[in-house]
Amino acid sequence: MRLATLAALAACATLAQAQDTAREIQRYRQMIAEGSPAELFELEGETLWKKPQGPKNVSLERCDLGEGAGVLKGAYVHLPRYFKDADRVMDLEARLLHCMTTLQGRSRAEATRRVFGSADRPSEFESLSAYIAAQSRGVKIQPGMSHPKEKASYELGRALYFQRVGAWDFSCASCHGEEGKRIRMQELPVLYKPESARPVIATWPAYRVSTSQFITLQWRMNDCYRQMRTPEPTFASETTVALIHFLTATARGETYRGPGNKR
Amino acid sequence: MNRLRRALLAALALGLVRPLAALAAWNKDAFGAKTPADALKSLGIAGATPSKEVVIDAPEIAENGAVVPIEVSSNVPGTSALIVLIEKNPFPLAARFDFRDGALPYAKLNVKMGETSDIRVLAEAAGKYYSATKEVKVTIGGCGG
Amino acid sequence: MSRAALLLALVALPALGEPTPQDVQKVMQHDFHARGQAGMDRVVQDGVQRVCTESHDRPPAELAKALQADQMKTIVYPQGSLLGDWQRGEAIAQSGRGLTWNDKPGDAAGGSCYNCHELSPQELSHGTIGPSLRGFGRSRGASAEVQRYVYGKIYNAKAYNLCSQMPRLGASGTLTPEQIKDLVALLLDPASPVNR
Amino acid sequence: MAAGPMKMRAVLGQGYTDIRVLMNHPMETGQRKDADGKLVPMHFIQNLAVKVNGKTVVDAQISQAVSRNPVFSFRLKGGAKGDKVEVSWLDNHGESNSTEAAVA
Repeated sequence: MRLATLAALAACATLAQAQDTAREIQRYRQMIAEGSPAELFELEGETLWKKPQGPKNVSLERCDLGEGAGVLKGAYVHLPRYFKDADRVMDLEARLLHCMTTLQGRSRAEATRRVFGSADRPSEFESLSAYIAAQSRGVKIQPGMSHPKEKASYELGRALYFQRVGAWDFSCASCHGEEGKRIRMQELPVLYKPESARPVIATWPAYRVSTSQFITLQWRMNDCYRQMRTPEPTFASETTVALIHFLTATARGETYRGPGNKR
Repeated sequence: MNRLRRALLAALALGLVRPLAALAAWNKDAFGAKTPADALKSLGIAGATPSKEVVIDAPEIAENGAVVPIEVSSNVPGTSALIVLIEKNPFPLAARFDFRDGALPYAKLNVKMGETSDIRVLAEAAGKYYSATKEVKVTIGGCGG
Repeated sequence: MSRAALLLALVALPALGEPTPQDVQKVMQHDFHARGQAGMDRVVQDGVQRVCTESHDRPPAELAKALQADQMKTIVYPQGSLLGDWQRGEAIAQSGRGLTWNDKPGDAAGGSCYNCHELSPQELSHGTIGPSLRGFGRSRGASAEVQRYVYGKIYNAKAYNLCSQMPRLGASGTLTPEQIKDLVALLLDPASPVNR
Repeated sequence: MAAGPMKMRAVLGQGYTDIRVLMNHPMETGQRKDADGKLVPMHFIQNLAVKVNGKTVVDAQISQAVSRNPVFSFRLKGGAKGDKVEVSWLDNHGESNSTEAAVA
């Protein structure tokens, strides 16, 4: 009889331990969020926004992120959206690249030589994303959903979410498909459900404590596809923008409170 | 005259008398110590009485040892310093805070932990030391890929 | 119905305006580029990926049975015992390397098992996408038949459950037969921490 | 990034002034290898000082055990709006930086 009780005790100990584990991980996340170096990247982003660059030696201050030339307030949370001048749907990083090539006259090759930075040297897109996203704090997330190309981008994003590809047959839903699932200790939000997508999209882009890097949604798409064992998605391509569009639209209505803080 | 000067320099070297403006000399021996005991010896600390008045707020589980947020404080009256040790780190002494008129004995910081370990905090008050410990489990988060 | 006909029969009519897996594949073929060992062939869906995408991982029974039979034929069993070394198995289960564009083709890959499964009770940081495998061998023993089942499941999980999220670790060339035998030992060997 | 930007916030709380300071610093332990496998030399902040209206109130010695891009919070007894708070650091390479803010 004793053995059975011991086993039972061990079993419920593991169960209790599992719940404690989840609760403690939540506390860990909450504590690191309180002290985030993300603000340091916002400072760096402001410098870059105002810094004349490229053959035309012009800053990005006249870049139209959708709310009018140079308007930052609320710009991030209204992306992705359709831009007539480029005749396509763009997220923040695609739009920044557009302004770098048009306003500043930089070549696409030069501007995208280093789209993802390192702890020692963040990329321009990372610092700029920190600064611009911060200008949307407190504004409700509402990407473009009315233009036919916006609807098509959203539908493409949804289909991509469930497309099983790569050497390991994964889709986004393989990991982000069922409530309460974890990879290692990392909880996996079911991102096609509004209630799960809202807290996530409201806190991206973010400072990642484990690598001391500031990471953007373009990086997130890139790194997820790397782990799905597919070839590499081109930076700011229609695929990446459509996925970001689907996730942002799923989170619409939430008040933006980033840049955030990730493990 | 030089006897006084020599005594003052010696005192300065031992960090007993801090020049008002300059910062405390960084205690190379204590921070270079490889065990908690050696670190405390270099700080001239013989022993400490465990006390609930020394408070450590830290997560029980840290998803990543690179950034472990800890909040340390002391309710022992007259606390003038807080010393933070991470027992299993290659160099256990992580930080020492000296508080002077106007500052509460409190500090919040992010520390690195090589592995699951006890965090030990000592509070100094009127030349006596009080201590508390808390274990933080360090796991590897993420996809490990 | 022949296998080809089965495959062509659309499993689920896409809603109006919703891109088909073929539409998505075309966009990916335009938007992705090869990098390292990750070539563009990997965005072209095979039959299993196509059917699982179209049916949202709930394929019609008859089609699933037929495709699982095909997948079963891909499993190659090495000679003799299928029980390797559980200690090497633990290291393989811990490692997330293998087949990404920054993994060098020659380097040893891992199974990423702890990403989704609980195995040894000592490892707190385990996933929950797959079932817990704790005590797996204790309850099933380590007969030749059970070894064969576990070896096959690791080699090609889709042979047993067509739209399983478990990668085809053998069929995809991720793990060698030797590595799979070590994982079989990790699951079945009484000395393995999984069974203690 | 620019030579270690810093950012500080000093806010009057109930009975104490809450100081939060962020600083950009690699805090290298000397055990990390860079991309091509070379050991990155030790490089970390050793001294940190908090001054209020010119008087040092917190004198800290820290080590490579403090995380990269350090974030510290301190509390000052009482304090009044407009008090000048300055935080400065000195690292093992002799580099230093400081920032100041008025208590809000």
